[in-house]
Amino acid sequence: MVSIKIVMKTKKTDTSNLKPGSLKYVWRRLLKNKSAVFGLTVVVTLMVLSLLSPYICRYDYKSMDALNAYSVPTAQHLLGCDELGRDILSRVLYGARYTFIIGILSTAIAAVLGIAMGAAAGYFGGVVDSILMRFLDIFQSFPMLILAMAFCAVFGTGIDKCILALGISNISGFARLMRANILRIRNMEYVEAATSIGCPTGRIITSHVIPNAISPIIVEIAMGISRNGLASSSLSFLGLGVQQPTPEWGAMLSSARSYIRYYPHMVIIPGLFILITVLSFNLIGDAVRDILDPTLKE
Amino acid sequence: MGRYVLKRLLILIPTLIAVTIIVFTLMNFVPGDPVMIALGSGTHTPAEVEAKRIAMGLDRPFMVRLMEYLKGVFLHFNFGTSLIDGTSIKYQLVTRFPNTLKIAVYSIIFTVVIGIPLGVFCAQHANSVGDRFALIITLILDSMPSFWLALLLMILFALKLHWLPSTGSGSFKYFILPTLANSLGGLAGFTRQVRASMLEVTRSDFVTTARSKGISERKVIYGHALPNALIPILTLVGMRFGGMLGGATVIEVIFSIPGIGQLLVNGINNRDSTVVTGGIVFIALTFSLIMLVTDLAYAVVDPRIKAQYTSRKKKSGEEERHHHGGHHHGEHKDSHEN
Amino acid sequence: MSEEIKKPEFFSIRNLIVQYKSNEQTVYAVNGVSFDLKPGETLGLVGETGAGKTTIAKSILRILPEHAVKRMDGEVLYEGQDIFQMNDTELRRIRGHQISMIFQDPMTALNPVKRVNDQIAEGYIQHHNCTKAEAERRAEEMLELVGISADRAGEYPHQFSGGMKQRVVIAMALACSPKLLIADEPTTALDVTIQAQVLDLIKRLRDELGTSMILITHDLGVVAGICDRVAVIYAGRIIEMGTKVDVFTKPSHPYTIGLFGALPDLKKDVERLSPIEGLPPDPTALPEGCAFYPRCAHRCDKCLSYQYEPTALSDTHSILCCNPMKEGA
Amino acid sequence: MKTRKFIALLLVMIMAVSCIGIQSFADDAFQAESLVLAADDDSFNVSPWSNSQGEVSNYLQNIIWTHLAIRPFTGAMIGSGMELVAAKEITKVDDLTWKVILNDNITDSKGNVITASDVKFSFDKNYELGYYAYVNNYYDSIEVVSDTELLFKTKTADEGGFESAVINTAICSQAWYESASEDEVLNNPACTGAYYVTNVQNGHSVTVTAREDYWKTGDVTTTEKQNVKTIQILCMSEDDARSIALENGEVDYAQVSYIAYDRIFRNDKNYVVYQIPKFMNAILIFNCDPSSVCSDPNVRKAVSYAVDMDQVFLLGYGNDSYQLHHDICPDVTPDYVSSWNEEDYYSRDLAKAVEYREAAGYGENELVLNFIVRAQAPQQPYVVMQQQLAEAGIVMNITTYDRAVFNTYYADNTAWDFTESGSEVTDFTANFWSRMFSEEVYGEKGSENNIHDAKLQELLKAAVATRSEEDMDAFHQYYTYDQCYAIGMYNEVNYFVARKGIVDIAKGPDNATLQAMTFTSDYKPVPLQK
Repeated sequence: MVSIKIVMKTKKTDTSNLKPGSLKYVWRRLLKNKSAVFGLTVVVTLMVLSLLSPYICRYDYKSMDALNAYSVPTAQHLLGCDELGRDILSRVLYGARYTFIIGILSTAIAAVLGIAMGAAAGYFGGVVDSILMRFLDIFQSFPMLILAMAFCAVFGTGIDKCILALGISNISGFARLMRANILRIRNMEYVEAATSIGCPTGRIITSHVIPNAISPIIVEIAMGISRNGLASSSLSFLGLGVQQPTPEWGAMLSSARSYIRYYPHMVIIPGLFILITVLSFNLIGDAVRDILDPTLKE
Repeated sequence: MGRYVLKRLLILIPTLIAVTIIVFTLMNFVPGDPVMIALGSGTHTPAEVEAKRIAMGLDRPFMVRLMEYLKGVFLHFNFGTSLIDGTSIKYQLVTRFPNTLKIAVYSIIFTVVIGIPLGVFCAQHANSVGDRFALIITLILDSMPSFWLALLLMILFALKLHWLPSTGSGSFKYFILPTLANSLGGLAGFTRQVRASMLEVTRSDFVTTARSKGISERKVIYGHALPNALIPILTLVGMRFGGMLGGATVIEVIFSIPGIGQLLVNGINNRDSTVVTGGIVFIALTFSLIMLVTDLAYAVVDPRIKAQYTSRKKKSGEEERHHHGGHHHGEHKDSHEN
Repeated sequence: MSEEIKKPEFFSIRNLIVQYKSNEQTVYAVNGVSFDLKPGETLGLVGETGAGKTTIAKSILRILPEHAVKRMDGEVLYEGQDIFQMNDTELRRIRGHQISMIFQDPMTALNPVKRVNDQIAEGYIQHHNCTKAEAERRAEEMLELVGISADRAGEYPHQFSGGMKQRVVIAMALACSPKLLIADEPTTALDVTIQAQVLDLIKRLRDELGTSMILITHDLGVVAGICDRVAVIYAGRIIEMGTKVDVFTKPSHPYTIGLFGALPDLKKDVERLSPIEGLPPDPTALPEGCAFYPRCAHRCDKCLSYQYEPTALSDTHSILCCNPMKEGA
Repeated sequence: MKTRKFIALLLVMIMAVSCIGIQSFADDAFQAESLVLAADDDSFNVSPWSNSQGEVSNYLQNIIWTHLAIRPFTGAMIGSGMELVAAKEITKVDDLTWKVILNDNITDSKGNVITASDVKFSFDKNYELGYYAYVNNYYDSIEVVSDTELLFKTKTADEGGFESAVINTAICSQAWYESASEDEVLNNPACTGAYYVTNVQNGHSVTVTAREDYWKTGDVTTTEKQNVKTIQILCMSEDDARSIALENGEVDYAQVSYIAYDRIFRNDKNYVVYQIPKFMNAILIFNCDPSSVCSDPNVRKAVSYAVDMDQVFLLGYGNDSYQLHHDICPDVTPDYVSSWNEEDYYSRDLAKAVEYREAAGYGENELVLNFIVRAQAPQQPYVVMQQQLAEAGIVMNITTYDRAVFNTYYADNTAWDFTESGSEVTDFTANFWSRMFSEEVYGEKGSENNIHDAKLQELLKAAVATRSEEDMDAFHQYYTYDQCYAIGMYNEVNYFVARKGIVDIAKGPDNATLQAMTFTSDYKPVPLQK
């Protein structure tokens, strides 16, 4: 008989005593995931740089300088200049705020409306459910971009309209997610137990149903921000989103488009910034999803 | 099965009517005057504006125009004519749809042909170097704005290497760049979905059963695991294909491919409400049909779903018992009873 | 059962150790299990959930989920060959042909998108290079054997009830008339009425085909009905093994006694059953010495430093306890 | 995608002389087998009376459909410069009626004979569809006298009304049109012009081929010349796509952006580049409604002196190819007084700008103006203007409106102070002025920019009536220097690149007349796209 060596009690990793799915648990595990940390650092540094850009950049993002229009990145202008001689570095940094604002606000709108709709449809079911679902089907049958474009066509262009357009066209994603979660949780035994002891529906939703549905929502929010950041640049590219001379990346890309063959840096740089930001949000979203859905990660 | 298809088609009609009414009304109360758009920029005397308004029929009350439009669309499949240049919208839709269809079909084939094997590979070698590398690459592609990717592809392959034509929509080689630009981005999401689905299926019991029968690992993966893993993927393919039929707008604009997306962008820019309404109703119609086809394909792939469609009368012999909870259930109840 | 001429042991497991890894922790599932099996003999593996029974069963055919297995040692000898050392082709020749398995939950054991006869025929073709038609015929034969009419061969798993599905699994396992059948709690997920039918079926087929069997269960009643020998598993080790008569009449290990104590007995009118206090040990942090020490009513200080030397009570009955109970206590 | 640019070209030299000279020795052999061209457009319509304003329709309208007469250059009128095509003879009977004698051998590409009743049908149909504003304003009715004679009645006696209606109405066979299916009309029409449509891929390409059986043999107008056998037009709305197509040898002729011209084609000898002034001029127009700050002439003059047109263009559009124009009407019409171009026309003068601002009673940065502009237009030029006004202590707020919404704000007297505008010049500067300033046209609004000035109207009537030099000059001096109601800014120039071997692109009134291009022997056309 082989004798089993005495098993030392391994140091309890600090996350095992937290309830999986609670925010603190997610946050602690997130910090251990390399790609998520990379994503977080990029997002935070961009935000800080964007806020500080008017002070730390050598040139104001609006000032024009005819002499070195189109100039390639030089010592003076680290990222070169655009067609009006404006410093691209300061414009890109200053412009970061628009992508964040649009991405985050539109996702917030979509989340709030979507969750409310999804919760109502999922929980009450019956007529309410079928009406909302029919409504979502109609929404679902258009590609997001076409819906946003139609919205801009109706309400006009500009940042606020862009945010509303993207917000509204993303509702169906959140609504379906919430509804699916609610249906799954609703007929779980512990919810049936809660209703059987007569606690009011409102409390059931807030205390039982939403906390459990929160984890996929977090993932959808992170993914939503990156998706909307990308979509806002497409909208500006089509001339419907943010208008010049605002230094929003999509608008910068759009106006620099006709020079792509001759002064590629004017197109490549904003494109790269969009890429990095969207990638960072995607990484964060992925990490959160893996933490909350272990089968994926193992 | 036929009865189910009929039911689904019948539900489609009210949805489409609702869509038409909503879009027509929306486009009608849009700020901005289509007459001024039709006249183009530059100064126009009030008399000209009035003559144009009558010619465009915009002097008739809204309800009359709506009813006439609905009658036209749903009775004679005639979407009316463009407010701007009078071409019939049905003609525009019929001639432009093949181009959008081509992009959508080539893109879906590309996504499926690359996405599925990549997803299966990543699932089998989960967390290996190859898996991480594939995910990072597709993630980067996913984060790229599609128009930026399209421009870079056009410059690289059309100008620098002269391999492919830059624009146009003739034979297949015109569609290579647009397809790449249109589907590279979506690859990440698709591959991840296949990977997740495969991982989930390879961990289920019947795969272990299959393995215990001694059949080869390849047969286990591709014979048993993949068919089951592809069922949820089917909906994804259907949704994505339907979405693309709405026209990869940006791709069509950059590669000058006359598709439905481009028609819509022009319609929206020109406040040409009949074109926009016609385009959106057409997309809603094609999207719903795609969804129906996906559901039917679902039934073909998954016998459990097919049972719901076929009539109820043929039920399995023994009354079906649904098992709840862990495997303790049986024993626990058993020991109490006797 | 006739005496075999001196041939290598039919089937035996030597010092099987299996450890899983799950997010930075190690699960000590099986910690040194050894037993032998004679042709035609049925051994019952009994124990609470999480004692490691299923792990033992699945490790025989090496169908444990690779990504989760941290360490798998020991030997599984089948007719003298160690399955752990076999390469893929040799292993595949064993699986389903020499040794096959019946799983616990029939609801998920069958491929939902494949017809029942295809799933049975598939195993058969693998081991007998015959035409598809022959395999189909064999599949129908097996279905008849397990009490399912042949005309339902073309149906899908969702069209069968739990019990019927388990019959299909049995048909699939016995299609190539294996020499050893491993049944991992085959009736647990079924209702009482169906359970009895399935057990009779297994027993009948085992006698007809002369298959030897390892039956895994936590239901002592089932063991009594079918098994020749019994092995009681606790915290990944066989703490008592012997013939059915030895264990049922002279349970010696405190845990085994506790198991029987927890069973209602028609003969004695007992007010309350006496369940074993406490819970099975946490497999990721096994205690020193005898794993049963915290719950053992008959423990003593020696148990703390017990090194698991087996004590043989008779030539067919042994236990892992440094302070065995006296008979009848 | 850029805004949909409205491409129109002004011909400066007299076309008629040169085309007669060349035509005499052109035998029926084609100078070139084929010509492939990339157009900045993405939707076109080859049916007779569609008003699609894209570049493709512009090219094709006069080639595949015959018209009674065509206008080879701006300002050409019946009897002075206009060329008769379907009509053999046009004489004016009285202010409201014209007698038209048709050629007797007109046929279309499907063999239908065209008579006076077909012409009447064509005009009535065009009027009914109503896509051409000019036709609806001037065409009244046609009385058919015989197969080859008709009397054309106009609604008003306005000068140029008849000509506008004629050049905008394609003539086709009534029998064919009424029997043809919609698909045939849109894809394979019975063309009455010198070329007929052989292939249409909607939104992508259209191919036309010279008609061997073309009915006119004698002296042929520019739109009837058949120098090229087959012309294929490809739609490419992306600037880069067109320049890449040129370099890749996929097309023979295309319009390119300045940057492509400057960096690639300017000094590449196997390409020939043509600079053609854009049809649409750019003018700065002030809102003279009392509610606006610009009702004070000093304010208008201050702004005009503060703006530096060269800088606006150099920085705004990033190229140096433009023509400053010294009147709100481009210098392309017979009644344009060329001496205006030598005047010192509001060139930048900060001192004067400040002086007029103070004369208007505004201190540094106290004068705030609201400049409205279409969102889709490139914004850089206005950002440059904003910078210049700031240097003169004038605050310019730029408000962008979506293109469709812009007109409603432009029509609202209280919503803007000054903006950039522009318009088509069809025949005479005087007519161009009256479309902007005449009270008859605008009623109580007074003018496009709400002017109520009796003297202005009086000078305008004199200029329109006589078009004499001193009347035109009197009006010009008054509205530009005395009142500064509106000032001409610049005319953008478009760049057309042709492959080596294309000698002259035969500019028409508002576009190149493709089939009249002249080619040399070393012209090697690119393959046609299937």
